[in-house]
Amino acid sequence: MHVEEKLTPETFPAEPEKATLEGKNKFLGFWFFLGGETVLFASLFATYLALKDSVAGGPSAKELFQMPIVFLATMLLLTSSLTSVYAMHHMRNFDFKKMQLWLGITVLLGAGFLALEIYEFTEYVHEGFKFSTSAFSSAFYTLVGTHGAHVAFGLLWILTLMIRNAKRGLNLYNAPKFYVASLYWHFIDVVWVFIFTVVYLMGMVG
Amino acid sequence: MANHTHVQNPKVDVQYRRKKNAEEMKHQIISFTLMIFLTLIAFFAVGYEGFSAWFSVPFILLLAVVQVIFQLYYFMHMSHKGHELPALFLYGGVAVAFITIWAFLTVVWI
Amino acid sequence: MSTLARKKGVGAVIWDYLTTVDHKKIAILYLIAGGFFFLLGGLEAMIIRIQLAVPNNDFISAGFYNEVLTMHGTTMIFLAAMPLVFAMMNAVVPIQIGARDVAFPFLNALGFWLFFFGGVFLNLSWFLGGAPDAGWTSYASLSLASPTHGIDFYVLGLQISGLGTLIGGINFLVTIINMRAPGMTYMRMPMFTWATFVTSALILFAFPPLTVGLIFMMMDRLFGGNFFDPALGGNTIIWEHLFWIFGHPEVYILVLPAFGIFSEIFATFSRKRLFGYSSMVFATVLIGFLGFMVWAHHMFTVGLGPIANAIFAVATMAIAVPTGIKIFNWLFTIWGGSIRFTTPMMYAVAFIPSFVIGGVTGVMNAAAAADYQYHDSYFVVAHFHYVIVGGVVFALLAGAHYWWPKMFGKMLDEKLGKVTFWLFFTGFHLTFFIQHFLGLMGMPRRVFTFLPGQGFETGNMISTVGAFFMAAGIIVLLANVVITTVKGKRVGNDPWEDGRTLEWAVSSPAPEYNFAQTPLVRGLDAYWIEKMEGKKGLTPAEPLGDIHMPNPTILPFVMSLGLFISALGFLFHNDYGWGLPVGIIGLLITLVAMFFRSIIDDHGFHIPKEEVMEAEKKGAGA
Amino acid sequence: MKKWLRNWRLVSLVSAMALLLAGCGKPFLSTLQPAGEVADMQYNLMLLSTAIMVIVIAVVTIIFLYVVTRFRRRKGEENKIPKQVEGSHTLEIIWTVIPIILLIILAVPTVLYTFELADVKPMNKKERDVVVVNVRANLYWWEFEYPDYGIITSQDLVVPTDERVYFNLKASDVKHSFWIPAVGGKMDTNTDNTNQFFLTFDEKRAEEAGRLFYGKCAELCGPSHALMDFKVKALPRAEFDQWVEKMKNAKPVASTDPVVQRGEEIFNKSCIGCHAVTPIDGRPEQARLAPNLGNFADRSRIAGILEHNEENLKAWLKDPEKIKPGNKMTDTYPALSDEELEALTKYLMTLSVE
Ligand code: HEA
Ligand code: HEA
Ligand code: HEC
Ligand code: CUA
Ligand SMILES: [Cu+2]
Repeated sequence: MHVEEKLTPETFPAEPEKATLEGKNKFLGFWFFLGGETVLFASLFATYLALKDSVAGGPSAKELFQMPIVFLATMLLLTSSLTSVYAMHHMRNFDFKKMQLWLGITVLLGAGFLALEIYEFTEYVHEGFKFSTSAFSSAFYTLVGTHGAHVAFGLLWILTLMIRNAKRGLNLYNAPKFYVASLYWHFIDVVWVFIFTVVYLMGMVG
Repeated sequence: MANHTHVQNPKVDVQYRRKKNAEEMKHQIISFTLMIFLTLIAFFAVGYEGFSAWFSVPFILLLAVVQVIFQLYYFMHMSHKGHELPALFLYGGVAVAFITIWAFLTVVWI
Repeated sequence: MSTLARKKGVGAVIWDYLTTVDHKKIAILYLIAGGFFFLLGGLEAMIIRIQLAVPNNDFISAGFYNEVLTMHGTTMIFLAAMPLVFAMMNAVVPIQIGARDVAFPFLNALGFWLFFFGGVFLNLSWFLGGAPDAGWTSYASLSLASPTHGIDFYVLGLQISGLGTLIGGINFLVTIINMRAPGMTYMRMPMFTWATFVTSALILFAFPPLTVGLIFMMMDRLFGGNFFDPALGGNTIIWEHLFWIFGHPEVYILVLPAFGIFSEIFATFSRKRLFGYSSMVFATVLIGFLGFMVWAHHMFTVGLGPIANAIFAVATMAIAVPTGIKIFNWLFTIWGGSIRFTTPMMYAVAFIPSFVIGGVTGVMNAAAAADYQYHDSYFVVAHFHYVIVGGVVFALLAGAHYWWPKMFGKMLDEKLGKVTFWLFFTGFHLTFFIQHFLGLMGMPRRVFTFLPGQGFETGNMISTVGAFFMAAGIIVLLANVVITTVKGKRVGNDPWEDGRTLEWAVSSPAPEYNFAQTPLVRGLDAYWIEKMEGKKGLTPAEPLGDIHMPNPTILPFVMSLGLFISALGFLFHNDYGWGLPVGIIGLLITLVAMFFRSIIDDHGFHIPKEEVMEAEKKGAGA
Repeated sequence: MKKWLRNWRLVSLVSAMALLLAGCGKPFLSTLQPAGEVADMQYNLMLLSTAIMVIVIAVVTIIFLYVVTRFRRRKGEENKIPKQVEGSHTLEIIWTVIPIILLIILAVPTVLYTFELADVKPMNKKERDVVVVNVRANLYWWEFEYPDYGIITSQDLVVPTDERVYFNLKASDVKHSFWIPAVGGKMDTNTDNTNQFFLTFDEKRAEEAGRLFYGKCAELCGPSHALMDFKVKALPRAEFDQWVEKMKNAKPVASTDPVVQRGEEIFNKSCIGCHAVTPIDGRPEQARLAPNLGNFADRSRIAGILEHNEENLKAWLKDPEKIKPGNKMTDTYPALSDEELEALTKYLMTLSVE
C-alpha cells in the first residue's frame, strides 16, 4: 500500500499518525525533542527565577504586569489547545474538511495571542522597560520571547501544512505531520501555563 | 524505511471507532473545562487580596502542575498506550528541569 | 539515483557527498572533518607544549597563548572528539542493529552539516580579528570583558554545531528504538549500540542548557542583555551552572561511546562473549543518570557553601561504582579468553590501566575539601587528559583501526598501527603523568608561562617531550592511512575473523542498503551465533524484494550554510551596516530551505530486487 | 580527625607515600609540604585518597597483568573457542560492594573537612577578635585591606602565624581565584559576591619555608593571569602587631635628597591619580585603581613577580607591558626619561614603614 493512496474511512487506520514506520519515527522523535525542550525552558525559567528581583532600578514585575491582558492571552492559548484537539479528533475520523477548519481556528487564536504579546511588549518598552534595562528585563524578554518565537514558528508550521495539503486531503504521509504539529502546539500551551503562573501571577503577588 | 509494510488495515467497524472517538472528545471537553476552571481559580487567588503570598504562590504552582498533567495525559494522549518511551524521556527532561531549577533557587546567590 | 555507482568524476563524487543521506557516507564525512579538527587541535596542543617547555619562554605571546589554549580545548571536545564519536556511531550502529539506515536520514545529513559549518565558523575567528581567549569554559566575567570578536565566534559557532549534535542525538535514539531487526531485543543489542543509546539521551538533556547559556552570552555580548553583568543585577554564576550542567554530562557523552567501542573490541579479540552483559548495560545507564547530578564538582571553589559542596562531592564519588563494574567486567571478559593482540586490542588493553588512573584522580578531585588544592591546577589537566586521551582518544584510534575495513574495504597496516600505538602510548604517559605532580607542586593551569625557581622546569620539559612522541605517532597513522588507501588489499566481510556482531556479516564496505534481506536476530552476538552453527550468512527475516531508499538532497547543506551566513551577519551587526541584513538573509535561506523540505514530498526510491541480487553476487555493494 | 586517621590501618601506607610525595616541590609553594592547619587537612585527605587509589590501581593492575599474559592466544590455539561465560553474580557483588566501602571511607572525612573549612563564624561576630583581611583581586594585582586596622597593602600579604586568619574575597573586574598552595586550597574571588574562608600559617613551618609563601591567581583572567602572583609574609603575632602599628602610623617623610624630591614631584604629577603612597587610604575601592605603594620599599617583589631591586623597578616603569602583558598601568602616564626613571626609582624606594 502506498502512503499517498486514497483512503476511505474504512481503510483509514485508528492511529494514522503511527501507521507507517516514518510516522512512528516522527512521533517518537518529536516526543524526544519535547523532552529536550523541557530542559531548555527549565534553564530559562531557572534563570528567570534567579534574576526576577534584580531590577537594577528599572520597573519591577509588580509595577508592570497587568492581569487583563495576561488573562485574555491565556484564554486564547488555552482555547487554541482545545481547537487543535478537535482538529486531531476529526483527523482520526478521516474528516479532512473539519480538521482544516479547526486548524484554521487554532491558527487564528494563536495569532491573536501573538498579537497581544507584541502589544504587551511594546507597552512595556514605552514604560521604560527595555531588553537592556536590567537583568530582570533581559531574563523576562528572553523567557517570554522564546515562548513567543515558538508560537510564531508553530503558526507558520501549521499554516504550511494546511496550505500544502489543502488539495490532496489526508493520507498516511501527512497524517503524522499534522499530529506532530498539534503535539508541538500543546507543548507551547504547557509552557505558557508555567509562564502565566510563574512569571505573571507570581510576579503580581510580588 | 519500509513504509509499505506496517499499515494495518483494520476491518474494525467504522461506527464503533467513531463512537469511541466521540467519547474521547467528550473527555477532552471535560478536561478543558477543568483547565479553564483551574486557570480562573489561579487568577482569582492572585487577584484576591485576602491571600498571602505564602499561600497563593504554592497554590497556583500546584494548579499549574495539575493543569499541565491534563494537557499531557488528555490533550497529548500520554495516557494512551504506546507512550511509554515518550513518558520516560519527558520525565527524564522533567527530572533534569527539576534539579536545574532547584540549583538555581539555592546555590545562585544574588 | 541508481545504486551501483559507476565510475564518477571528482565533481560527481563531491556532489554525491554534499547531498548524501547515507549513514555510511555521513560517517566518512564525520571521520574526515573530525580527523581534520583533531589534527588542528593537536597542532594547538603542540604549540602549548612548546611554549611551556622552558620557563619564561617567548615562543608565543600571552594573549595568543590564551587563544590557542581556548581553541585547543574547544576544538578537541566539540569538533574532534564528538564528531569522531559520531563517525563511529554512523558507521556501525545501523548495521549493528540490522537496519537499512537511520530513522531520519535527512536529519542525519543536517546534523553533520550543522556541526561542520559551526566548526568552520569557530575557526574563522583566527582570520577575523582573533580567536576566543577565555578558556573552553568561557566564564562569564572574563568572556564579557574580552575585547575581540573571539567569544562571539565561540558562542555562535558552538550554537550551530550544538544544534547539529542535538539532532544527531534524537536521530540515534529513534533509530535504536524503532529500526532494530526482528529478534533484536534491547538485551540483545551490542554494547556499542547501548552506549550510543545512552549517549544520545545524555545529548538530548545536556545540550539545551548549553544552548540557553550561549543564548544568554550572545544577548549580553551582541544585543545589550544583562544576564552576567552584576552592575545591572546579572549574575556570572548562572553561566557557570549552565555550562557545567551541560559540561559534566558532556564528558560522559564522550566516554560512554568509548566504553562501547572497547566492549566490542575486548569481546572480539578475546573470542569471548562480553562478561556480565546485563550489568554492563545497567552500569552504562547508571553512569548516564548520575552524570546529571554532579556538575557542581567543577565549582567547589566558587563558594556555593559546604552543604552543596558535600552533596555534590558524595554524588560524584558514586560514579566510581558503575565505572568500576565496567572495568572489572572487561577484565573478566579477557579472563579465560584467547587474546589476539591486534592494533585495536592493544589500545583496548592499554586503555584499562590508563583510564583507571584518570578515573581515580577524578575521585580524588571529588573530595571537595582536597579539590580546593587541585582545582585549576595541572592536577586537573592531568586528570582529564588521562580520561579523555587514555579513554576517548584511545577508543577512537582503536575504533578507527577496528572498523576501517568496514568503512573503506581495506585493512590499515598492522605493523604501522603498532608503531603508532607504541609512540602514542609512551608519549601519552610521558606527557600527562608528570602533570599530576606539577599541579600538586603548585602550578596553576592556563598559564602561558612560568617563572624559574619554583621547581616546575623538569616536569614541563618531560611533558613537552612526551607530546612530541604523540605527534610522531599521529604522523605514522597518517602515513598508514595514505599507504592503505593507495596499496591496501580489499578484504571480505569478516576481516578480523572473530567478528561477533551484525556489521561483520555484510560486505566491506557495506552495500548501500546494508542488508539485502533484513536479518533475524537470535541472540546476543547475532553473527557469532550463526557462525558457531556453521552457517555462512544470517538467517533472513523477510523475502528478497525491492529495497526502499531515501533520496539524496542538498537541502541540509543549504540550511546549514544559511545559519552560517546568518551568524556571520549578526556577529558584525554592531560594526558594519551589512551585518543585520546579512544576518536576516542567512536566516531566510535556512527558513526557505526548511519550507521546501516541508512541501516537497520525499518518498524515496526503490532499488529493484534484481539489482540487489546482482550486487550481492559480486559481494560488494558500491 | 587526626586521631581517626592515626588509628587507620593504612597508616603505614600513608606515611610511606607522605615520604615519597614530600620530596616534591618547594616548601614555600608545594601543596605537598603543607604549612598550616588548612593545608594539613587537605593534605591528609590527599594522602587518604591517594592510598585508596593506589589500592584500586594495584588490584586492577594485578588482575590486568594476569589476564593479558595468561590468556594470550598461543601457537596452535588458532581454532580454540573459549567458553562463552555470561557473568557471575558473586563477582558482581564483590566489585560493587568493595568500591562502595572504599568510597564511604573517603566520603566521611571529605564531608567533615568540607564543613570544618567553611567555618567562618568568628569573623562574622559583632565583636570579633580575629584578624580579617579583605582581599580584592584586580587585573593583575592584589589588594589586602585590614578593615579592623584601617590599613591597606598590596601584592605582599602580611599575616600572623599560629592563628586562624579570615578572609573576605572579591574581585573588582573579572573573576580571579586566591590560592596559597602551601598554606591551603583556593577560593574564587567573584564579581558578584564576597566569599569568606580562613587559613592558618604554622609558625615553625613558616620559618622553615623562609617566612615567604607564594600565592597565585588560579582562575584564567586574561593575558597576564600567569603572572598574577603575590607573596605572603607570615610573622609571629608580636611582629605582626608591630607591623600593623608601623603601617597605621606611617607618614610620608620629607626627604632632603633632591633626586628623591624630583621623583616625588613626578610621582605627584603622573602617578598619584592611581597609586596611593600611604597605607591609610580612605577612598572607596572604586577609586583605588592601582596597588597601594605605602610600603613599597618593604615588598619582596615588584609587581608580584620581579625581584625587588632598582634595576627591575626601572624596567617595570619603563615598559610594564613587556613584563605583564595586558596590565592596566601601561600607557596611562607619559613616557619617562632615564633621569625621571632614576628619580622615581629613588623616590619609590623610600616608601617604607620599617
Ligand atoms: C572523558 C572525560 C571525563 C571522564 C570520564 C571523567 C570522569 C570523572 N571525573 Fe572528570 N573531568 C573531565 C573529563 C572527564 N572526567 C574534564 C574535561 C575536566 C575538566 C574540565 C575543565 O575544568 O576544563 C574534569 C574535571 C573533573 C573535576 C573538577 C576538577 C576541578 O576542576 O577542580 C572533578 C571533580 O570531582 C572530576 C571528577 C571525575 C570523576 C569522579 C570521574 C569518574 O567518572 C571516574 C570514574 C572511574 C574510576 C573511579 C576508575 C574505575 C573504577 C574502579 C576501578 C572501581 C574502584 C574505584 C574506586 C573505589 C575509587 N573531573
Ligand atoms: C578531546 C579532548 C582533548 C584532547 C584529545 C587533548 C589532547 C592534548 N592536550 Fe589538551 N586540553 C583539552 C582537551 C583535550 N586535549 C581541554 C578541554 C583543555 C582545557 C582547555 C582550557 O583550559 O580551556 C586542554 C588543555 C591542555 C593543556 C593545558 C593548557 C593550560 O592549562 O595552559 C595542555 C598542556 O599540556 C594540553 C595538552 C594536550 C596534548 C599534548 C594533547 C595531545 O594528546 C594531542 C595529541 C595530538 C597530536 C599531537 C596531533 C599532532 C598532529 C600533527 C603534529 C600534525 C599536524 C598536521 C597538520 C595540521 C596537517 N591540553
Ligand atoms: C591607571 C593608573 C596607573 C597609573 C597612572 C600608574 N600606575 Fe603604576 N600601577 C598601576 C596598576 C594597575 C599596577 C598593577 C600592575 C600589575 O601588577 O598588573 C601598577 C603597578 C605599579 C608598581 C608595582 C607595584 C607593586 O606593588 O609591586 C609600581 C612601582 C608602579 N605601578 C609605579 C607607578 C609609577 C611610578 C607611575 C607613574 C609614573 C605609575 N605607576 C602610574 C596603575 C597605574
Ligand atoms: Cu587573576 Cu588569573
Ligand atoms: Cu565533571
